[in-house]
Amino acid sequence: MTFIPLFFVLPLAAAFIIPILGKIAKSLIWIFVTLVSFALFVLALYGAAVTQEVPMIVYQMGNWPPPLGIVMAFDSFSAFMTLVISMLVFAGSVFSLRYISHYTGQWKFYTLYMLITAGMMGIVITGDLFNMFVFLEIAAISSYALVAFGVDAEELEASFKYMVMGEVGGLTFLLAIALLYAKTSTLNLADISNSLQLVGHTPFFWLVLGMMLLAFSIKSAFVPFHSWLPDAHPAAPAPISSLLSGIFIKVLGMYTAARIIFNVFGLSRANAPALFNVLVGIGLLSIAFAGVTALSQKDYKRLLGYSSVSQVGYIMLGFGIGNYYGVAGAIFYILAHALAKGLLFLTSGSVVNATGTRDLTKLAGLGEKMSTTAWSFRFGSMSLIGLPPFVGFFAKWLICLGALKAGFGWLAVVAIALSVLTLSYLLKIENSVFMKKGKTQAAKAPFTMRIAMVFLVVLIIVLGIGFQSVIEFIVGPAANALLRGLEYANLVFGSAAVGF
Amino acid sequence: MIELYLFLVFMTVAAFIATEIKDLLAAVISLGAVGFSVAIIFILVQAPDLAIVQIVVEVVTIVIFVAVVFRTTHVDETIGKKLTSSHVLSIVGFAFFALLFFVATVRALQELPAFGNATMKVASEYIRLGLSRAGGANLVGDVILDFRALDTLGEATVLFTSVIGVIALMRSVGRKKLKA
Amino acid sequence: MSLIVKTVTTIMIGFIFIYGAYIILHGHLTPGGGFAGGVIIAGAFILKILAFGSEAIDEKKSEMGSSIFESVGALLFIGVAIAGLVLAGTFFLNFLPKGIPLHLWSAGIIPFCNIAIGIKVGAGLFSIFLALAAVKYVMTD
Amino acid sequence: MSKMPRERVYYLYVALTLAAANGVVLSGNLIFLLLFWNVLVFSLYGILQVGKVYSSPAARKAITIIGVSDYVMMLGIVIFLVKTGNVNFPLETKVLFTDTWLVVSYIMILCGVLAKLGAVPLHTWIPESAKVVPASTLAFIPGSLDKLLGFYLLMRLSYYIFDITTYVPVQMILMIIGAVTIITMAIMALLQKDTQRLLAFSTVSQAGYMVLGVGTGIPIAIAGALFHMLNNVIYKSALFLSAGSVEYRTKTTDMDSLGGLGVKMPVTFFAFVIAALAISGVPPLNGFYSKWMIYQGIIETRGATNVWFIFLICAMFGSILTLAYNLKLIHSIFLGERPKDFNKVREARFEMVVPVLLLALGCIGFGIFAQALPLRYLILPSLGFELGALGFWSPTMATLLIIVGIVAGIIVYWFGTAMKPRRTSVFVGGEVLDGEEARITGPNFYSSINSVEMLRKTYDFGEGGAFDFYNYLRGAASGFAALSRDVIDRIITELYRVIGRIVTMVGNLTSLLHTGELYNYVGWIFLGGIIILLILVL
Amino acid sequence: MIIFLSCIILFLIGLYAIVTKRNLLKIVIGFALVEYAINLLFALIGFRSGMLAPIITQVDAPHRFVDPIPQALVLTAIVIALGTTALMLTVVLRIYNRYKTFDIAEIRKLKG
Repeated sequence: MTFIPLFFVLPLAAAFIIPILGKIAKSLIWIFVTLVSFALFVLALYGAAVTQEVPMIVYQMGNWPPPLGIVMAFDSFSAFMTLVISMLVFAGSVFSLRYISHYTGQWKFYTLYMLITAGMMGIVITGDLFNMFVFLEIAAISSYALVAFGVDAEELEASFKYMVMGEVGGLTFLLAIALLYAKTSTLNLADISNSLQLVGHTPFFWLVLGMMLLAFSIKSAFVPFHSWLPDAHPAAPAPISSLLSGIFIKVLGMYTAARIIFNVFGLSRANAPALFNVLVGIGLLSIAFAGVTALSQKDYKRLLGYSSVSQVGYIMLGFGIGNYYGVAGAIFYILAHALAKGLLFLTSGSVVNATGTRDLTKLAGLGEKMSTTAWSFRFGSMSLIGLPPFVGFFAKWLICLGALKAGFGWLAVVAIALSVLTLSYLLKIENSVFMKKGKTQAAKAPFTMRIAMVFLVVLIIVLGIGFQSVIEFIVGPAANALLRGLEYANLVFGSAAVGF
Repeated sequence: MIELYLFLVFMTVAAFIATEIKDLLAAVISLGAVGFSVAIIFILVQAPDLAIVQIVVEVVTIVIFVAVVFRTTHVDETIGKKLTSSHVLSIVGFAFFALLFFVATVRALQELPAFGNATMKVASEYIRLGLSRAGGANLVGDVILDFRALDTLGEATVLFTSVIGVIALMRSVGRKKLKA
Repeated sequence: MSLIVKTVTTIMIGFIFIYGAYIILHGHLTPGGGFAGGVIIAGAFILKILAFGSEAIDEKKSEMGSSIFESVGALLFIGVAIAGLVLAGTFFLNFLPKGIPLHLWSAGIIPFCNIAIGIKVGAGLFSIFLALAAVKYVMTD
Repeated sequence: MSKMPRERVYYLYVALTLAAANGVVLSGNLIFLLLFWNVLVFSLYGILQVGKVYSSPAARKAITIIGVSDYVMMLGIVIFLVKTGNVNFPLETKVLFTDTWLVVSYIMILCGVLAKLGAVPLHTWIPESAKVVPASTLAFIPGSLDKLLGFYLLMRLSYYIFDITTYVPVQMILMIIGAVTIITMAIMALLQKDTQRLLAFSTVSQAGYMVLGVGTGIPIAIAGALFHMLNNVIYKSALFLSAGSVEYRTKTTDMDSLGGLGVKMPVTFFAFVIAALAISGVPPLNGFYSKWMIYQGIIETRGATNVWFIFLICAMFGSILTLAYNLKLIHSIFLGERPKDFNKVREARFEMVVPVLLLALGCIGFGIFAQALPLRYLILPSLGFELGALGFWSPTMATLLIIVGIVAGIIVYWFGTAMKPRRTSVFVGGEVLDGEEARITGPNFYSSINSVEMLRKTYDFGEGGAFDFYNYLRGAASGFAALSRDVIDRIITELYRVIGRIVTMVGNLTSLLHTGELYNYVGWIFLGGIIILLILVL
Repeated sequence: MIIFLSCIILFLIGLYAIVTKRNLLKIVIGFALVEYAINLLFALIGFRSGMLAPIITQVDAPHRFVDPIPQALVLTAIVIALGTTALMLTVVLRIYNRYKTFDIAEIRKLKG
């Protein structure tokens, strides 16, 4: 199974090559990056296919067996995440050709782009706690730099605030790792999981979990940890906003939190109801608070940023419900929101590229002039709101189903009622940018941008129509991988070569 | 281990000075003092590798800090300015958090093995296998470059990332002028 | 800076450089390693800039050189890892013969990794410093 | 079609309709069926919107009638679900009418079916839309597709889910509806002055045969009804399309102004005549055969009911009326004096003629080889039961005889002067009148019916909308609307406005919380940290 | 345990600087303190009384070493801290360049 390390080796090697390439042949960089992203996409598809047959692939770095060396534990959940990451990375890299040509220092952009990709890929496939931290920092540091890539005052400010809060999160995570190491004397996730079973639910256990939860909540921007996101995501160049909102916060916050809560700490609604109620509470608070705040925004991208905060609430809600449908719904929602929000940020990039502004009060009447962008926006927002044939609907539907099965009928009702907020703030953009009559000067979006947007639109529609296969082959196994709980450790040790 | 306590106290005091002093250069030097005392503590707890790295990194960090201070301002003008009510509120919130966190840690730390009694579950394997299987006499080197080499790749990448980031952010102009 | 500083720096740079190289090469035997050595080597360059001012070096060329060196160092490191994959089947496999314990020629790939990291870190830190030293251009816009 | 506005949207809706229709037929469960059924409502609405003239009111009428009956149907399905706990189609045992609620649920579901089929009293949307939409739309939706779907569900409902043969009152309801539909709609058709509208009423009238046939509960009649539906699709399409061809060339559907086109458009004429004869049930065409089967079925019900002969008379009389209005159509469009404007009319375009001709040939083929082809390969296999006897009719034999008769007739005709309208000068008061003015147009054929007092009143009522439940419904609805507009609506509007304002206000407030001050943001983080620590650790 | 707690105290001092200080440079210093605290905690965790630094000098001697893993981790953590600090200082420098102040209360173009 030698393809596993390729997930981060490919983008890393690309990142190391680009600075050299940037001095030799600048025009090749984009093609190179796009090829690498596409290769990642193919690789992720292959990985998803492989995990249909094997529940877990363990790759031992340097041939050291699990507790000794760093292992890559690639299960269905990892496969799912790599798939979503590579989709957005590919779309973003295609999109960026014409968008980033307005910036100076393009090779730096692409280097950082590959580094952030490598970091995210590393997080989702690693089976080692400290290694997870290292990859998390790679992704985080490149995102700090990318947010400030335009080096304007606002961008630097956003980047600094983001950096402060992100690092508070990262360092809290590191402290938690230190404490955990002191107790268990191992760093392998599976081994930690085994050791923690002997510890039991003591104050130490809860402190470490609480610190990790704090860290991941900051990374995934739940209310009240969200305040950096509406600054940082709009400040970044559009392909990066798309990547950050689409998948970055979920990889750094959601994936890690879910993995650690379910598989390492072995918690479920049955044995830790308080924790899961906290997750549900955080989810609801995020949905309502950020959704309401988004209504009063006047900036295209900032509104979308608040919308992201609101939408991740649904994901947390799904995890907090904690039964199969809830978790599967949350995972499906990761996919749905990644595609929809990625697409919406790309449309914002297209609009900014054409008009030079993202102030909703200044934009008008672009629906006719930029029809691809407008329709992409419409499809993306329909999916985000949760209209039937698109992915978003099925994700919300699964979450509501989970809530009903878990006996929280009111939760399902509230979750659906709160999508009214989504509808209203997205209509605000639709009305002011695309529907309203106006004379904003704009040209059609360039070809590569349209390709990227159409790619995501097609995914939204196709995956929505084929939702049954998506649930059966991708989302369902991923949910099962999480709900497997402590079986994770046995699988890791079982799949690894014993002895050396 | 009286010297350990001594340096811990010294470090804490230096840290407090670094946060409170008005002269930024002095604050940076106090930070250096913390860093060097950390390096000395590393030596005391039998970690010479760390001490070396800590010292050289400390030097570079301080140089960078000083470079920034020289290019901007020496004085922390914000000290003594009146705090806004929201700032006071967040400080109170932090104080409450710190108290809670401290209490929680005190309770949690009691479950850890006491100082000087590390469990060494995986580490004993490393010590047993280090020389024969990895080959390096410096076990820390074995760990970072053989057993956990991926971490080192990641660490090198982090540095690479921040170098690219620094270069990217030091561009004087971010955007090209739009063609009218 | 005064003449004394300049003279001492000129003499010291070579020693610092050699010391860094020593730390890198003996990383698997004694404390230190690629990282510490790399920082020391970068320190040699930084010292030169500090003593002579940033006019003493050709900034454009140094920046280009250091960033290429950094990439090359990183690629070397990842190359060692990939060599393990290609030659022996596992990423980061310590595939070289281990040699005689406690001698310079031992520990398989570890010295090579150290060298790669040393190049990378030295060049990287130097480029950070260069970028920060170039701040005077930035500040005047 | 190409001149129609919003042509692209039209095809979108057509595709959607087809998809949903397939969904209806393929779903194995009442709930899914209902889902697709409702999609059809919307696609129908969309299609009717794309009209010749301003067609929104007609579309609105259609969606109201069908929509309301769909809700009734939905309620019926819910009752069915509650009572039986099962909504899947191939029920192991058929549901018997053991419970009043089951009868209610059957009738409620029937409402939806009848609205689709266009049976009295839920038919009014069809003639209404006939005024405004193109002929091809009419041929496609109310003419064939809706018949098909309605009949499909009627069959499913009556013989696969329920078994109406076990409960005579339901059978009677169906048969009465069928008979009434046949007669009343045929009379209405008789009095129309517009080809499309006439054909639309005719469509509704034909639906009556199907309902009647299904209602008998006799296998041969059911097979006949199914066959009739198939035939109806063929000849009604032919009629609508040839009427459409005529309209394409003459730009009018008013029978008063048409006439004498038989010479100019011979192929269309031929096809139209064949289809018209088929629909009137003239042997040996297909319409005859299916009606014949239905008659036989009605006769066989004599054991069960005492009034079977009434239905038989209705059916036969309906057949006669059909012939009558078709003669009127043929005369007014293709025979008689040709208005001068139409002297330059040519045969319709090739691609319009071919399908019509094919459909006409289908009428003949399905008629002559009724037993050999459609019954054997289409109807009986799909019903899945054996017919006892196929009646006393051998279509092939009859055809031969009729052909002999026709040949004889043609020979007679050939020597006569029937080919051209006889022209004689018309003298009124000594002046020669222009032929144009003295022309006898088709619509006046049956105007004598109008002079029968009772019938005329009925007709007037009918034209005035007295049978149109939609009007009553709309009256009630508008009364309720007035009430709700003044009271309920205002309350809701105010509520909506207040809630909207509150949400916006809260949004502005929360937005103000984001002051841009870093220490506040970090403070929030620690606030969250406090909550987490409090809940988890302590 | 008191030794471990001293690290926690240093950690909290760092956080205190991040929350209460309005000067950007002080915030960065706060981060540096937090990083020191964690590195120190790691190193202290791995200590075993009376044992030696994990460097083998004789092949056959009994191996009585302190835990090498935390040291390896701290090496990585130090470098990561260096990277973050360098980037953060760059941003601070550029912010000073744009806003001409270090006061975080005045750096608030983004709000709402």
